[in-house]
Amino acid sequence: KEVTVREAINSALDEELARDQRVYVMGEEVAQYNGAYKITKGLFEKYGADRIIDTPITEAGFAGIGVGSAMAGLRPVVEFMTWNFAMQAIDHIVNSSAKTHYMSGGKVFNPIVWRGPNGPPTSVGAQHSQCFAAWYGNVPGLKVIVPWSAEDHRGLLKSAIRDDNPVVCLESELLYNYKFTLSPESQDKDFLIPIGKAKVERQGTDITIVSFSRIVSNCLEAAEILAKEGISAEVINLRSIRPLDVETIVKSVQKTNRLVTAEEGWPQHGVGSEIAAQVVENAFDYLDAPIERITGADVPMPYAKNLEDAAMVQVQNIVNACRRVCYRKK
Amino acid sequence: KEVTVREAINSALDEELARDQRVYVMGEEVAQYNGAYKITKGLFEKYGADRIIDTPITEAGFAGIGVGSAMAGLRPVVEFMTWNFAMQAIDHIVNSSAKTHYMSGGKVFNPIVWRGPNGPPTSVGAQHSQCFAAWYGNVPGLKVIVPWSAEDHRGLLKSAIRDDNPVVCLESELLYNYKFTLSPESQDKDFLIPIGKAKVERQGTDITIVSFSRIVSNCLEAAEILAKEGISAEVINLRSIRPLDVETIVKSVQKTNRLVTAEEGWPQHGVGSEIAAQVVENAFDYLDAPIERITGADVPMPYAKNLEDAAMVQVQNIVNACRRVCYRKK
Amino acid sequence: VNFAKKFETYLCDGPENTATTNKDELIHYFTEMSRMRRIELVADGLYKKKLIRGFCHLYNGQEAVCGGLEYAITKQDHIITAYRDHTYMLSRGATPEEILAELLMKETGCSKGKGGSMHMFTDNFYGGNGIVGAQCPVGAGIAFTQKYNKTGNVCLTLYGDGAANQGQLYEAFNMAELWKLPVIFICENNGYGMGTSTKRSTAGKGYYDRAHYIPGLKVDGMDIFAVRTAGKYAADWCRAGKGPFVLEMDTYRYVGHSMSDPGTTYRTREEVNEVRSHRDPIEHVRSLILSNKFATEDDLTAIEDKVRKEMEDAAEKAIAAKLPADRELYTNVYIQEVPIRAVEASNSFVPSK
Amino acid sequence: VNFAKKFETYLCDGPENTATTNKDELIHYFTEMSRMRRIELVADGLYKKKLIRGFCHLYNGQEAVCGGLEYAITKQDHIITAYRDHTYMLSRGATPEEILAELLMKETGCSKGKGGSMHMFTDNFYGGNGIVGAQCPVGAGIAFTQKYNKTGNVCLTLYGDGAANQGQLYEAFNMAELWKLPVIFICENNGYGMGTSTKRSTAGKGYYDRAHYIPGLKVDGMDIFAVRTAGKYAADWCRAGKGPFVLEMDTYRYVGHSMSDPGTTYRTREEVNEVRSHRDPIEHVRSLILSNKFATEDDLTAIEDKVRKEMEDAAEKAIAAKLPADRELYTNVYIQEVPIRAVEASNSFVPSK
Ligand SMILES: Cc1ncc(C[n+]2csc(CCOP(=O)(O)OP(=O)(O)O)c2C)c(N)n1
Ligand SMILES: Cc1ncc(C[n+]2csc(CCOP(=O)(O)OP(=O)(O)O)c2C)c(N)n1
Ligand SMILES: [Mg+2]
Ligand SMILES: [Mg+2]
Repeated sequence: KEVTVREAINSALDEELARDQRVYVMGEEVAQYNGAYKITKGLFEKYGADRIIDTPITEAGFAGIGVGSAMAGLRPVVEFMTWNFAMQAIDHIVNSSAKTHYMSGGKVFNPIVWRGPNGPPTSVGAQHSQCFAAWYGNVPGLKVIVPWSAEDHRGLLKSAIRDDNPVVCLESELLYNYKFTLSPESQDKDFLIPIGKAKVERQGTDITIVSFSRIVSNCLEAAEILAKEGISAEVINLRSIRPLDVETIVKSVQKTNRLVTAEEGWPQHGVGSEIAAQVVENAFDYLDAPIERITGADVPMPYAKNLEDAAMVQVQNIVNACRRVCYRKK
Repeated sequence: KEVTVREAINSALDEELARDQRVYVMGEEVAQYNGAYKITKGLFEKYGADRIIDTPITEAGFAGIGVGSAMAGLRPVVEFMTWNFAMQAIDHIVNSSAKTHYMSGGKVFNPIVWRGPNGPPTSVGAQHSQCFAAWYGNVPGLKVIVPWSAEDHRGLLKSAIRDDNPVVCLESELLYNYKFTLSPESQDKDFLIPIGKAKVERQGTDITIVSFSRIVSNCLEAAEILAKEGISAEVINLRSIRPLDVETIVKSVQKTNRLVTAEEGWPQHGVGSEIAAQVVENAFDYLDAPIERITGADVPMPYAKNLEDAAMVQVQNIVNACRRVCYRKK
Repeated sequence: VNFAKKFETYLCDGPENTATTNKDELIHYFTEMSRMRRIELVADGLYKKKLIRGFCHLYNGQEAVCGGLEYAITKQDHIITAYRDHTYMLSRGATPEEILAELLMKETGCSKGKGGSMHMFTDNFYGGNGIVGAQCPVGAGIAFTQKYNKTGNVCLTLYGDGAANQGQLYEAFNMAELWKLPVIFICENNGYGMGTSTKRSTAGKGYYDRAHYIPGLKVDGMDIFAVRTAGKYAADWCRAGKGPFVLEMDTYRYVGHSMSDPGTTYRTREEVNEVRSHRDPIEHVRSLILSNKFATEDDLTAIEDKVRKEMEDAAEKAIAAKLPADRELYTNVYIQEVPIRAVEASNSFVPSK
Repeated sequence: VNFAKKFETYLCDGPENTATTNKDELIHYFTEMSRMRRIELVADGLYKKKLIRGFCHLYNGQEAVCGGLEYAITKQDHIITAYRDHTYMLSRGATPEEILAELLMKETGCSKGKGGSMHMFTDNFYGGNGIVGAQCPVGAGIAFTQKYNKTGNVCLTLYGDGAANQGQLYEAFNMAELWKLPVIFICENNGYGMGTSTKRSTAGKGYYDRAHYIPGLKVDGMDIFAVRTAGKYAADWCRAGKGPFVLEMDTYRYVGHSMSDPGTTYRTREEVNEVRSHRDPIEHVRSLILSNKFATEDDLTAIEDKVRKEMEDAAEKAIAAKLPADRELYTNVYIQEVPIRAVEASNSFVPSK
């Protein structure tokens, strides 16, 4: 079955709402407007105003309400229209939701899912294009999922909703229209993907490319181009940033001896930095070349198309990096 | 002259207030109470209520006011009682202050300094102990300084106040009482340290230890211990996280061929990760051993002393890491 | 002119419900509001041709607010608003060409093509802010500088009915009142925040009395004279050192929230047409001109033609302009030009010294 | 009992300015408030012995608020507050031992020694929150669950006069009213937020009328009966489905903000002594008991002695308890026990399976 990522998220929400009365959806325009990006289409009609809730534009407020409702027994799925706006609520995500289970010595739970589009769409400028994977991935107490395929979106989001910890779900607006084939098992209403395991999307022997979210597509394209040049690339889809599945990466690098990472976020203290550091810690002796990191350019996102293209990760950038890492044999 | 870090900051503020009428200080309890940590002692008395301004406990609001006042021509120094509370204002620091110069094609300036204590003090629990170096260091448009010594605090803060970009200044409450000797030139009222240059605090030949803020002290102590064991450690004080002075680090690693990083923050996507990644990019062939990162434990900060000690970076941890990195010769 | 809708007042007496004007002023206002309407129509057309991309929030219907406020203050006063900012650029004195060039991503744009629709800036105009509500304390900060420097100028801080619920607005209210900042908080109540009506977004009934301890006026935001009168009253209040003031502008947006919103799922076409035909701010001025025989229908059509031509010429020039040079990706990150990492580290920008 | 200070009402009629009580109740209230006062004195002593560290915010003087509210609701109702939380733990039913053990960093503490003074939790009590104002929407969220699950219970959400300026409180007001959440917003106005008096922190005069569209009462927070009466009135309001309610408790903190604040630089000793000698909440109940001859001075001293002994015994046990086991550093980060990186990666925690 072919579905868009949008449909995959929608069906995951629908199934979890049907399964557990405690699950509810809250956010700006999620109900009557069917979602700013139509992710929640039809849910308001089906589940009504008590469970699909339009909020005022008050991120700090409704994030706090989400946390409180979870502490008192519900399982909210809180949508941020985009993650950029969640900066107004980040104190609740970190201080109220991530830390409280620990601070209470395990007494207080807050099973809550924070979701919405993350990273750059196109042509919306600096304030609407930030990637937050590295920030949230920095915080103990949070789990952070970064689905790519339709299967990922279904399986990870459903796991997140059933998880007793707060989970941050970073989606990509540009992925919403992408189509993927769903296997029969991934259509099951109890299809779950464990949070914390990466997936090898493509097997290869010469170089490992690690990525997450939308950029996995670019990596797969790059791998095709590289294949024509005789370079066999293994592509790993992280699926979650926290826990980070270092084991899968290290295993791959032990085989390929070469590593390139690719992400939409800014370079400094990015996901690629962490992967590089961990691979050096755990597989230093296997590395035959320096690790290259492909990242968003280290600038606020510009509006003009030509500049924006140059600021964002393109397939060609990944190809170039892989070539460099492969040719630079010692 | 011996001064505490507290006195160093105070004198830097005092001199810059005296030098430039546009400079003002704003924050909670900075005026009549002389600062929650007495950093601004005496300034209210000297400069009055128009320039030393007590705010209500409304971080988002006064951060926004700070940005606006800077755009319109002033040079605010905004104190957060601690950086933990700045999470409520982080949208203004990132979206309003860091990005606007770029978004406006260079038209709008906001010369503003955001300062306050960062990272864990002792025994104040999870919500009051977070280190934000990695987050702010991630953001283009911001400069991020992390002073250690009294000289650093004077020279970097004064440079920050005179800088036309927004600057984040991450201090350490535990450092405030530390005493340092000020050289005659660093007592000068025009003493400036360029933002973006690291300082080699101790020369060494066998291993490079990179750190910033309070942990530099631990590294120097560790270096003393290592010296007794015949390991000569070079200790680099970053002074700023953004720009990050990779050149100085690489130069040192080219000499020592070994690297340990140490920081108070959480490990994932931390400053150490970035340094490791960059050293691998730029000095891969010089590395004789894996890089070790010493960081705060990957947990929300616990209250109990024994747990807290185990969660925080101790001198011994750095010594252990250096030993491992040095003995593991290939 | 007598105002059709009277001011509602809060903690103040409020101004007279009438204003005087003259032929020149009326013609001028007609022209300026027509320019605002027209530049948005041109933007709309360019968007549909896919020459403009991303978010693009048009102002159609709300012109009397932007216009009336400009005539209530001086060019030395300050304005800040949200992302619906094209017309404020015009009223503050920017050229149509630099506005359209910005939308068209050109180096001649007011933000060199780096900002886009939501991020435009010009003299004493601070944008152009994309985060709902964030401009409110920033506006108070601009006013802070006025007080600090004793300039006697005020800052108009605009926000929507949706933004009016943002907590930071209340934080700004509080400090503005405590510190007596010369800031006028102006809620452009156009009935909706995206697809959410005020009734669903906002408890309580008014926006002009929301600061509780700050005086306010509810103003017919479709009447440029009412807006101007209220703006002057508030500015006088601020200039007298009495602290902040709140204005609620009762207005309406004809178009969807942004280009992707048809604007018809959460309200009826009748509702839109009703406002268009009975409360249009430009038609109001037109009818004043005509009823007073200050000009003929033909005269006004001639003005509209001139405005259309102005905007079309501007669009043409903007279309012909160049995209920003590649190196612009790396400039203006910092005041200084510094080395900056590219997507591929090996391509990183090193400024030529 | 007639209340010395009458309620000030906002958008509601308010309750009678009188309450009835009886001997047992009075003795009970006296005992409970004495326990609150005493546990803080014990904490103070332990702090000075350096057995307690970090921030430690004491409640001395405000006992009538905590006490009165507990008697206005049932144990099935919910409470959330800021960091000044020791006495709320007591009134919600936690033992002195688990409170003091938490302060003393022991594994027997209510948060296993991981939370500390600011982060205590027990049944239907959600802490213990260190970020000023953050508990306000969280409290609204707890009330959200009550409405969602139709429990008929309410959530008391406490915050200080300093916190009352936080924007997120206004965001919570708005949603609570829109959605008719059964939440009572309670401002414990003790005159100061750290060293800043209400006059310097807050524009406008009251805290009970701050939501503008939500009814409120200003209450003598030094009179446990006034507090109880107001709390019941507000809870009834919420339970009737009429939505949120705001209470302002006029109270006073005798001690410094936290242990490092002498509490005497921003106010005079006379001011503190004045309140202590004329408005003390425990003395008020004591005098009611004595004047009604429900007990003798000696009886009350006996109670106080018992309370002192209770707290001293609890402290002794808590002191004797163990620090948390080392592995506790790594538990409760997630519900599941997972591997977690230590300061030295090589020492990382791997849970035994
Ligand atoms: C903090 C934040 N949340 C959400 C958004 C998305 N958003 C952009 S405009 C808008 C509606 C704002 O409505 P209103 O304030 O009434 O202004 P109007 O568009 O009517 O002029 C929303 C929800 C945003 N930009 N920022
Ligand atoms: C967001 C935030 N800003 C600042 C602080 C530091 N701080 C802790 S308590 C406090 C004063 C709060 O005063 P109030 O709300 O009146 O409560 P009270 O202490 O009087 O009970 C401040 C400024 C904080 N914890 N959180
Ligand atoms: Mg609106
Ligand atoms: Mg207080």
